[in-house]
Amino acid sequence: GCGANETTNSAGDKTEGKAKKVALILPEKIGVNPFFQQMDEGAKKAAEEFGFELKTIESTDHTAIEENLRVAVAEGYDLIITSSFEAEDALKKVAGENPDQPFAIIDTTVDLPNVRSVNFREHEAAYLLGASAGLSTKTNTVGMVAAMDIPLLKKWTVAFENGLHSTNPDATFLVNYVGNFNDPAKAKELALLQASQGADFIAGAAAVGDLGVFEAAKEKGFYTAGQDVDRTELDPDHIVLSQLKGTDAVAYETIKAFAEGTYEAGVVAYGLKEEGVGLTYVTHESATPLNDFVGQEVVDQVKEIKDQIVNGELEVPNPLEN
Amino acid sequence: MTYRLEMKEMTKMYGSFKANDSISLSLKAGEVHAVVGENGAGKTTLMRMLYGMEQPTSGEIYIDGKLVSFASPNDAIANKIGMVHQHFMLFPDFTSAENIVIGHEPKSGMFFNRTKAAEQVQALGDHYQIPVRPNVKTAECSVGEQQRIEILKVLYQGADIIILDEPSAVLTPLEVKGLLKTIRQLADQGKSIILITHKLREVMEVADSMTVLRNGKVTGAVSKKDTSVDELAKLMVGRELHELSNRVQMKGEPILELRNVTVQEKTNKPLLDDVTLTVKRGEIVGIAGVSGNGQSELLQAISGLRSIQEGQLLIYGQDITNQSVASIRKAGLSHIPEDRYLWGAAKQASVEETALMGYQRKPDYRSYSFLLKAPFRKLVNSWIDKFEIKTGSLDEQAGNLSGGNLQKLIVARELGQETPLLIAAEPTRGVDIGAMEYIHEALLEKRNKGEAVLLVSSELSEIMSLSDRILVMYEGKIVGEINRSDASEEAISVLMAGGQQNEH
Amino acid sequence: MNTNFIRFLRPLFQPFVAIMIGLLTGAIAISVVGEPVLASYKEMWNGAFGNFYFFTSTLARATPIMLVGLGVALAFRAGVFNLGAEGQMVLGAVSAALAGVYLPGSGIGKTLLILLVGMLAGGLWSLLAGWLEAKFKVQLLISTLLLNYIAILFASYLVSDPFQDQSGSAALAQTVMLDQSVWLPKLFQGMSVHWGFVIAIAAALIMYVIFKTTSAGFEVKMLGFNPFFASYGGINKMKVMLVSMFISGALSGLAGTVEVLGTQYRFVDGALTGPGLAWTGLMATLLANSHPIGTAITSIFLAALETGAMGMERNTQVPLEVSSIIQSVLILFISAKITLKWWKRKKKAGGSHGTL
Amino acid sequence: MELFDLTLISSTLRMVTPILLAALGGALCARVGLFNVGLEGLVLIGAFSAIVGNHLTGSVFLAVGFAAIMSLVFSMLFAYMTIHLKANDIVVGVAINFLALGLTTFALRTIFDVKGAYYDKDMKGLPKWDIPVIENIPVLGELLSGHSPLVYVSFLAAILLYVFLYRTVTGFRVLSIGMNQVAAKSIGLKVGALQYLAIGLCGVLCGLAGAQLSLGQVTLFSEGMTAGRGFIALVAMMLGQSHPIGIVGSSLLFGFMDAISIRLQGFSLPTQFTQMLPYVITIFAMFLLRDRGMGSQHGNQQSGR
Ligand SMILES: Nc1ncnc2c1ncn2[C@@H]1O[C@H](COP(=O)(O)OP(=O)(O)OP(=O)(O)O)[C@@H](O)[C@H]1O
Ligand SMILES: Nc1ncnc2c1ncn2[C@@H]1O[C@H](COP(=O)(O)OP(=O)(O)OP(=O)(O)O)[C@@H](O)[C@H]1O
Ligand SMILES: [Mg+2]
Ligand SMILES: [Mg+2]
Repeated sequence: GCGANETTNSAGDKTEGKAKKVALILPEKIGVNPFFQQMDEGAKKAAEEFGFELKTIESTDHTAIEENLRVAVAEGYDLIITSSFEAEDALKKVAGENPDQPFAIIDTTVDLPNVRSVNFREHEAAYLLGASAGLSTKTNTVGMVAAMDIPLLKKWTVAFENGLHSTNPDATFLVNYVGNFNDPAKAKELALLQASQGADFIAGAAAVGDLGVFEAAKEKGFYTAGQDVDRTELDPDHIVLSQLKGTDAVAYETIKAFAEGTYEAGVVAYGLKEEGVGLTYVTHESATPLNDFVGQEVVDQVKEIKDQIVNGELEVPNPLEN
Repeated sequence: MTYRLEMKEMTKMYGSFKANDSISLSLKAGEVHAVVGENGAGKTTLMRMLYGMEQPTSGEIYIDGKLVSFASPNDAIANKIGMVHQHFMLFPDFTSAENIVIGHEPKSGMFFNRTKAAEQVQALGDHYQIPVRPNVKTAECSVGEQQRIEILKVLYQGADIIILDEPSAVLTPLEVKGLLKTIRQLADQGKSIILITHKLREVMEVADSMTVLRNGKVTGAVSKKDTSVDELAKLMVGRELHELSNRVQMKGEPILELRNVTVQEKTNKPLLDDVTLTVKRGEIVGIAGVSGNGQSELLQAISGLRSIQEGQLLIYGQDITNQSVASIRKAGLSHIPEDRYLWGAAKQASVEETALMGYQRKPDYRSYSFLLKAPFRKLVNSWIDKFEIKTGSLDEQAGNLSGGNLQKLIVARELGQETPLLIAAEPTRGVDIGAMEYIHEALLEKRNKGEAVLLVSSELSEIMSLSDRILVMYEGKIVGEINRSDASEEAISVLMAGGQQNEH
Repeated sequence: MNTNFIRFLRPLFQPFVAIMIGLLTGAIAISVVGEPVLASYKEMWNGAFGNFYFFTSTLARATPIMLVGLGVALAFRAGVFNLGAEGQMVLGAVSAALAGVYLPGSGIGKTLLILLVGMLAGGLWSLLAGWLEAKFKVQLLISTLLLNYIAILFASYLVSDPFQDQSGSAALAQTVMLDQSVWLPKLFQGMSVHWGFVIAIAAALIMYVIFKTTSAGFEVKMLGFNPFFASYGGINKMKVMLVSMFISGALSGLAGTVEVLGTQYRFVDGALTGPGLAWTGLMATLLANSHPIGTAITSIFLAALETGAMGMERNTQVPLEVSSIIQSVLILFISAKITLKWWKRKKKAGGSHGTL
Repeated sequence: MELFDLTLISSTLRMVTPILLAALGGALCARVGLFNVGLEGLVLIGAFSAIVGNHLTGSVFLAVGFAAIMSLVFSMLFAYMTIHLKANDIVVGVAINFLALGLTTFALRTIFDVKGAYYDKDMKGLPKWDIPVIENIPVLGELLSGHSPLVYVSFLAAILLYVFLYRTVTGFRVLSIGMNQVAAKSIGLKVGALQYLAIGLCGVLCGLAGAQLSLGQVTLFSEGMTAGRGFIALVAMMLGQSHPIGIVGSSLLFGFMDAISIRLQGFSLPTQFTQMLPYVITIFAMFLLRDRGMGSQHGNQQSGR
């Protein structure tokens, strides 16, 4: 019998664990997706501020999500946050089986009494982006490079097109799909193609592929826009707008609510009104000056549209809901 | 005088099996030394050790009195040893010249000077009087030419000691003559040659001295002047050889009939051209011919491995034209194939599995699609006893059997089918004289039972000693038929070379 | 030394050394990120086999790998290289899901019907490649690889347009969820392993028995060893090849189907291709030399590496990437033929290699 | 929308370069009897190393060299495992793919402290070369001039590989190994060394392919940015029957069809169907080529028996 005398401090660890534990279970690797990266940052910030212990768990693949949720339940986390459509099924199962465990899911709805669903109305922001494009284009041709032709992305492509045609009914809209989320080289080719077809504004909605679109813009001199965070600083001469999505804020708010005891189940949606989504210059300031291609006049016009949406005069349909 | 090569007490173990048991052998410059022995005696194993392809378990090799050890063929080649493998080591898509010079290519800078290679090969061939066509792909060469390419390759590499493992087994009589002449010439020019063969007549014709192996041991080391074919045979098999049994004469109805069979690929020249023949009960019909004149195609057509464009095939009057192999076998055919490694076996399969081919659906060995191993093993073991097949166990890989033993296994398998008709293609190729006797006896026995055998062999003596009738093929046609009583080597040879049939 | 003892140990030596080398390399990777090596490996072990729950998760994960592996193994045995497991699996899964949604009935009878549909779809897709080879000499090795892309895109189309789940957020390309009555039941309450695992094990055993004892197994094997020998012996080369391809694809289709019926309860676009199940199954087969029981074992081993890596990711600061590095290094060395001879040869100065 | 325009061709040339380079590398491996499914991983290593090299040295050409060296190192791992340790080539290839993905992601974090993608707007990619005379020819100039040097290198590599295999002594010996390895050993060729050489060259080519991807087509690195190009290269290699000129043809065919399929997206067909086009056409091409070259036996020999 040796070494039996040095186990005291590990017991100390356990008793010290009074701090509440939050698990953030991401449905995929943080990898190429700024969406999850921000969420992680927001959660970290909140955890620090409110003295929580935070564990971020990335899932290697689809089947790992459920596994991770179950383990998190078993390991006694006080709040388990997950995200996105991919986690829907898994959460339904796990949350259903553990009715006393509080959960939150960001970016989709799971209708259970112990789940707080936090949604975005990205289509509102996409609509604004499309409207700006319609007002700014000189060639009357506007493009978008999207990741994949899947239903989810209609929130971006269809809403963008609607916005575009609301301000510029005659504009030609080009859309091309990369076929995956991780191919900037192909995204760039698609942008070059659209530029050769006359587009002077090409929005990126291709996850990491957007970087390829930006490069094409720099090379061919057309204008472009990014997603989720303010991308204009990357190349203010060509990246003239960014469609914003506050996943960090939402993750932060969710943990904050839990800390302050205002957490409750049900659906919370963040749109333009709640400032969960937005567009640079229109809803949020940007560190980079406004590019002349867009111009203050356009921004002002789009601000009006935004106000209409916020006060309910104008309803932007969710492309997934019909 | 020192020996050019001495092998002392060479032993090779495969697991607990002793393939070579302290074998010693020596060889002088300009000498032809034959290594003979029955199948599985260990000849090939000994040579593989000499060529660095196998590491001896114990024993020493001396070259010009110097102790050497070979980790790979590289070392053997560096010591001027060359080997012509029985299964040729050629690159089918390369030309003859490329195959010969590979490893020591003539260069211009870093580039391969193919023109020079062709010239060198031409010159080398002229020098040793071994003709090859330098610019023809080896895939398009006859077996004889392929072998000449192999020999030239070894010479090109500068070998002084040349190992030939059963070089004559696949050659036509004419080619054999050429080969023996070449061997003699090479020896006269100072090369030392080790010749492995089962053909004792060849040994007596060309070798100066011989070593006889049996069961991995040396049973005799003699020189030509002190021995005879009979003595060699006795040393090899350890007993006297018998005469073939008598032939029972019978009048039989036809078992196999071919009517105007033509085999043709696309619009090329027909491979089989309007062939008509009959094989009756109680007879062995021999097909003679220089290889490549349609014998292979004939056998493949009969056994269902090749489709027939015109004509009709009948077994016992039942039309089997273009039927599947399985149904033709069912109609009464068994088949000893000409190439045992290509058609007759699978190297990775076990001995038992190799033997099972063709029996797997027979009711005696199968019930409800499960194989009945016990009765089948009994059968295989009986073959092993009868033909003295040397194998470690039934689970041994077929590829590990010596060539001759695998052949015996295949022969036993096909005879075991007890079908009214047997096609036997080169049934004794690479088989020792003892086993050859068994196989010949078995074929005769089959005939005497009132069954039929269609025999194809490039060995004229085999054809002449076994056949009741001899058909000669030339360019896909049957150009002549000779009865047993009228057969002579000259008459057949003339037909084989495309000459006209004389009156007899 | 006792030779019997050595003979007994010899087959264990190779995997042992391989695992040691793999773990050693992993240890280096873990140390590089400054984590405790032993503790990290303990978490890895726990993640795979730590308790009953993790053990069953490993088995659940091994299920599709095993079925794909067996499918590939069967094709290998017949001498054809079926690289199309992924497409066959996806097509099987999507067909099964659609059958589950649109065919009438419920309960065990329907479950069996769905299993059949999934196998049929995978089998027919695989048969297509076999037929292209047999009839038109279109090389199977390439065509199966290409058919994967086509199958995956086609399945993606089906579930993102005509058969998409329109309920809920309707954002994912997926079919609607199957009725609970057709689900493959879990083997243990609250554990992820389901009846699909039993099916997979049964498939492995059946395949073992078929190859060991039946004439059909014999014929497939001989065709794989030497097609000339097979046709000489009266085996219908074309038929055996096509049947093998069909069953091979059916097993892959079954892999997709049990994932649908036992784990996801619907077809989700990308859920089967994301984890690289098909490649893992292929590896399981190759590591086991196409032996059915061996494939079952290597499948569990490979699944354990994955669940173990997940456990390590959850419970240590070792980043996910490091666990995938450890995984790949382990696989690399498991596949190596490290033999005693190799060991000895290393010791011998100027040791040689390259004999025949 | 126009289906055919000038950008179609120049876009095809750019897009096809990494595939062509990797396929040539794969062909070298095939010629020494090894089926290298690790192309994807090797290209990824190249793509990442090119960015690292550029970051460290500030010189694109040194960066390309660095990419070639790093892929070479990993190809040596493939060689050592398959030649010395006799590991199954496919298993090793798949493991290398996993390893490359893990390592590059890991190194992205440790070297650049970013997740997902590394992008530096000040980083300079490969220059576009204007070819003196051709540049001024109206249509041809637009098509053939103004690409990254590696585009020209890839086609040059195909020609050089042709010369290497069919004109040099070493190439001749390399060919012999793929044709009959047992025979090659029996005449004392240094089979192992030649295999190392071929695999090493494959590594270099894959490194160049990666560099073209991360410094030629775009100037950034993102996780898994090869996006299946290694597997397409494998198909191109097989369709081109491991012959350099055949591979140029099959790569161009695939690249061209891919470019067409992008342009078809505008029409009413579902995207998934337009994306199938290159694969369907490739199968069709195989059908037309069926009587040539390596028959189905080749596939048999490569199976994992
Ligand atoms: N790799 C091996 N493993 C096990 N046994 C082997 C191996 N190679 C050969 N043998 C056995 O060694 C014995 C000698 O074989 P070898 O090939 O030397 O015979 P051989 O004299 O050449 O016979 P043949 O005249 O038939 O060619 C045979 O019984 C054979 O089965
Ligand atoms: N390609 C091969 N692969 C593996 N083993 C082989 C191969 N060829 C021959 N062998 C084995 O090597 C030994 C010697 O065979 P070799 O090729 O010299 O023919 P052989 O035994 O002389 O046969 P034959 O009777 O046809 O002349 C045998 O044990 C045989 O099984
Ligand atoms: Mg022999
Ligand atoms: Mg022999």
